[in-house]
Amino acid sequence: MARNRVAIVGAGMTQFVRRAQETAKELAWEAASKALESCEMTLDDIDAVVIGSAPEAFDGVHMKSEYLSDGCGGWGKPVIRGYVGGGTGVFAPIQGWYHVASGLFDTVLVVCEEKMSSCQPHPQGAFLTIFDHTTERPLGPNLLWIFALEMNAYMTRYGLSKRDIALVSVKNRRNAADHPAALLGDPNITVEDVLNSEVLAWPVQRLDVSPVTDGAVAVVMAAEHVARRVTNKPVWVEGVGWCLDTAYWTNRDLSYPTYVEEAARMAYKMAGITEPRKQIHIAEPYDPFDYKELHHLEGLMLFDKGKAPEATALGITQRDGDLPVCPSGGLLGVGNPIAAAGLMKVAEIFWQLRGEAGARQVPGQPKRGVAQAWGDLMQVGTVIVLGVS
Amino acid sequence: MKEWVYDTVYLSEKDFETGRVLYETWVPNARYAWDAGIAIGRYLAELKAGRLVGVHCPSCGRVLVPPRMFCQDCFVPIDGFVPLQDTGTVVTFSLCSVRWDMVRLEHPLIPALIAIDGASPGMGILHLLGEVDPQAVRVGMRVRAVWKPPEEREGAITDIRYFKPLE
Amino acid sequence: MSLLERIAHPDQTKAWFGEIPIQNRYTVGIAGERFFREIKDHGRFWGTRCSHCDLIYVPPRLYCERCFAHLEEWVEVPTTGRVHTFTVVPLDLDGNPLPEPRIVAFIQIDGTDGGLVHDLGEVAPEEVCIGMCVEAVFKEPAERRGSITDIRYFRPVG
Amino acid sequence: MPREVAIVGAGWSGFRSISPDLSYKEMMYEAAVRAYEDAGIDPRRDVDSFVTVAEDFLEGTSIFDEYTPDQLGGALRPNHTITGDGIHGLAAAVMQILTGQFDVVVVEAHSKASNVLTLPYIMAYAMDPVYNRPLAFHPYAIAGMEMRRYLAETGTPLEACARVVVKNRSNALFNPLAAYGADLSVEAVLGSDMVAEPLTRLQCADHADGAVVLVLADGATARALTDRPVWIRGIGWANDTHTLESRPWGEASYAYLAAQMAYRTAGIKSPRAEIDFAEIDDTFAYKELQHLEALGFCRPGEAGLWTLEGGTEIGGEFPVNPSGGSLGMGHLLDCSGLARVLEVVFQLRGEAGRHQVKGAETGLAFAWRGVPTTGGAAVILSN
Repeated sequence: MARNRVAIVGAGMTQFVRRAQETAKELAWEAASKALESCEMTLDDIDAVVIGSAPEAFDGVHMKSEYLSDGCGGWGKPVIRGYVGGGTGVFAPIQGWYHVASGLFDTVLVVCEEKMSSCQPHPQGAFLTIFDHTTERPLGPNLLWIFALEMNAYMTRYGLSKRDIALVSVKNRRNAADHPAALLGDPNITVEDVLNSEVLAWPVQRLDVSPVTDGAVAVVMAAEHVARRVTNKPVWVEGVGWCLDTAYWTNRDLSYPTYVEEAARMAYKMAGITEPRKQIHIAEPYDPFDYKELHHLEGLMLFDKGKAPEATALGITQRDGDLPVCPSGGLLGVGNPIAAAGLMKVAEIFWQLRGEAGARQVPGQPKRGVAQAWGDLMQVGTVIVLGVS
Repeated sequence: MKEWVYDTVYLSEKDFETGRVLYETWVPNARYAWDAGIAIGRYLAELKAGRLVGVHCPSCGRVLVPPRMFCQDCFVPIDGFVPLQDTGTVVTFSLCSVRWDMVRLEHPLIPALIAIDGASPGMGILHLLGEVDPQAVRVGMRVRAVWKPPEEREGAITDIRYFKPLE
Repeated sequence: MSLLERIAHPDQTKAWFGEIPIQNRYTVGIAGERFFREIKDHGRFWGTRCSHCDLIYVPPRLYCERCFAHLEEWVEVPTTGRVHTFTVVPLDLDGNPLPEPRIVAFIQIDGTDGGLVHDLGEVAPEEVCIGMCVEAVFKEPAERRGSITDIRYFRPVG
Repeated sequence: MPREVAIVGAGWSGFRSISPDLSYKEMMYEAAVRAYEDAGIDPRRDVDSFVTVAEDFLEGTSIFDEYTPDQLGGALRPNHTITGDGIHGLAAAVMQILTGQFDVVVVEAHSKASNVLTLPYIMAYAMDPVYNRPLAFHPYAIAGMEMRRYLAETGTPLEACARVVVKNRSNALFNPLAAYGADLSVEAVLGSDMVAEPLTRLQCADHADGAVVLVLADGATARALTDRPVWIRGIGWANDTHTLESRPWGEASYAYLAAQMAYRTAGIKSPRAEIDFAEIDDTFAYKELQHLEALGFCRPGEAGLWTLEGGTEIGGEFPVNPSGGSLGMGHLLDCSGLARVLEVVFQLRGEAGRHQVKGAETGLAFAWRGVPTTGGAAVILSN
């Protein structure tokens, strides 16, 4: 174990919307101020700031962390922004963890912001330049390609149908109907709706995909002595893990996220988890596309390879199932402002473990949960294990 | 937790069109000349000559493509370039019906991951498939590069127009 | 062991050309919307006040960056100020000479803790000094679109 | 510092105004191989975590962190990218080691500035898109305004800024890694083309390509690996506001705050007495002076006179930028801070050759994020 125990003591967020009027800084402030308010702290109580945000091209500002810093509470404070692509939202609280666990800081404000609507004519434009500039970009690839290629590889390996996978989209969008910040909650969506939605890049259809979103999320992290003072319900960081696989994604087996497994092993080891299926009560794996939730559940070793779809069909991953998965509604339902979406998952585990998730509260008083994000060229896994025991 | 959600102001596209909301626009003018360097420089030169080339790792013995000057698994420098075939096997593919900005395409593009013959198993590159009925594309399909004529090649991955079925 | 093979002649080097082909559209924000509307419609400046820190922000802010308070107290401020610092820039972003050098200044708005970065006009570079009193010159109302460029420049007072 | 941390290996590639013979990956690989050789480690076996430093718009690639692991030996391992200066990356590595969960962490930063064809436009893209950018002035105007205010507030003469350039480019003549060594005069510096009055062209650092890789280890591991560890005594970083309209124009408050944190973590009370030399940001000549004062090595207004008296030359009382700094070595974008740290490591090991500072035991490196930011980071190292 690390020398210093670290807890999350507060969380706040903006509504997730398609186009926000707020500037990126204002969005960051809205989430950050809510997070501080939630634990009755002020900016004076904060020692350092961690910013999470994915590509610069969304917000359309070079050196985005410098730009965002005053909206994130960074005036006169140590500020650092880290990124691991789409994995950033779960990585930011991992950075918050190492800030506090290092002993250098007692309190850290972690803010993730993404304003995708600033990128025109379509935010996907920001993703055109994630590919190798010389060997891939001239082919005109877009983000849907890599998801489609990976989804097809996964389906082919395990003989899965689109229907098996569409269940995830249905579950998460229904769950999101209970989330007060959600962009796309829909209590009545059906598998047929997903299967009949527009084909974008087969096998990917429109309702397999999470929406373009603006939003921000913030959490307050604190060392044990501070955490116990500010709340009687600290949620402890029990384990963290992250892993980045080779950039040569065309040289990898795309049907299984080995990097997520490696990240999970690192986090579980730190958390002392030997039997994740028994010791983890709730999961928020990254679900920008519906198949990704399944992929990641397997990478997190919560189900055998190729078996997550079956578990989904059996209802195990429903909010009242044996292992509630994405009770928040996930990226598919709440929305996907990249880095903020990952931190939303961490905030969801925080609220669930404190019993504060309202209509989304899973039964049985969960004691431990895992949030995970993923990103880059199908390459990075970031994992955080939180617990209240 | 509802009280910890900020009531953000959301807009519609119409708010911009009708001037209900003020905004600024900007094009960044971000232009680059990336140095191809040793490995990719050679890759591009070979493409211009109508050939695919990989590299050999002296430690694990694998042949890697696209070329790089090191093996990322062994962390040793590669010890030479290896000519590859311009044939391969479809590892996975998609039928893409939309452009990046979600405008529908008249003819779907077929991006595919193609494992190149002569490289080690699983060593693929990203490219497009052509001269094929989209519905007939299968994982495992054998394909061959269709090259641009020599005078049109410029030392680019697009010197291969696409890959088409071998049969 | 480092690289075993290197480029030996200049004709073997190659650069691949490309760009980040995006465009951006930025809302002016919650505080900015009111600030720029006032400029567009009335040729006036407004700021927001943080009573906790005793600061008046110009441009107005939705929040105080020092204490993070939500700023809801709007105050009208003058369109005059003093040159806090300035520079004379002879080049454009491509490094080409401008037809006329620009005088760019930070103008501290009177009675506030903020100000605006903008051009100075109707003055020769050698006449500008720190502390000089200046006033905003707005574009004609019909030309304004709710932007910082609705201010043509600041010019010396009197 | 709550746990001992040392630099046990340093490697570099560069530094030149262009580098067409190497891709960025090959440049990083070259630097990494040197660093691992220096530390005597195998990255595939011995490194617990990798930290890189990059900004998308300087690379021409969105979420550039994708392309970092392979050439560092970090594939399928913990890697993350910091969008900051190299010293911010160093801070991320130090914190990881301080947690007790990591023993060896690698930090990398690089510059392919020559590959960015439209650098002023990229800098302009860092300005506020609503309040500043529509005016479309050259971002160096911000430096010109800062410089004028700094000179006015402190009474620093223009000649002092020029002397910084003369000193640093002359120091660079003794540094085989430096791209911009030159024998200049104060008159030549002040007489060069005006960029943003009072800033002239020769007072702005030109850019260079290169990469730096450092290997960090906890105390026990460091002692096992090397008999000449360079200890990280303290580290600090800070931002003022990004907003041009609410920042101080004449002083480098971020440098003051970053230094205060570094001194606090290092237990340093009197920086001038306890530190022997410094490698500090000199992206623009006036910045070296402004930073010297903010870092507490002298009082506001004294840095210029000190420089004119020769106090900051290699043989002076307190050598500043013996490497040549960014003015002499070339500005390395996000790698600038690690280039400063690299020089401190060489100095503390006694390996700096003709620009060696005699008796150097403790040095400070400081980086600034450049216009239009107010972000900076400082680190204090001892042998």
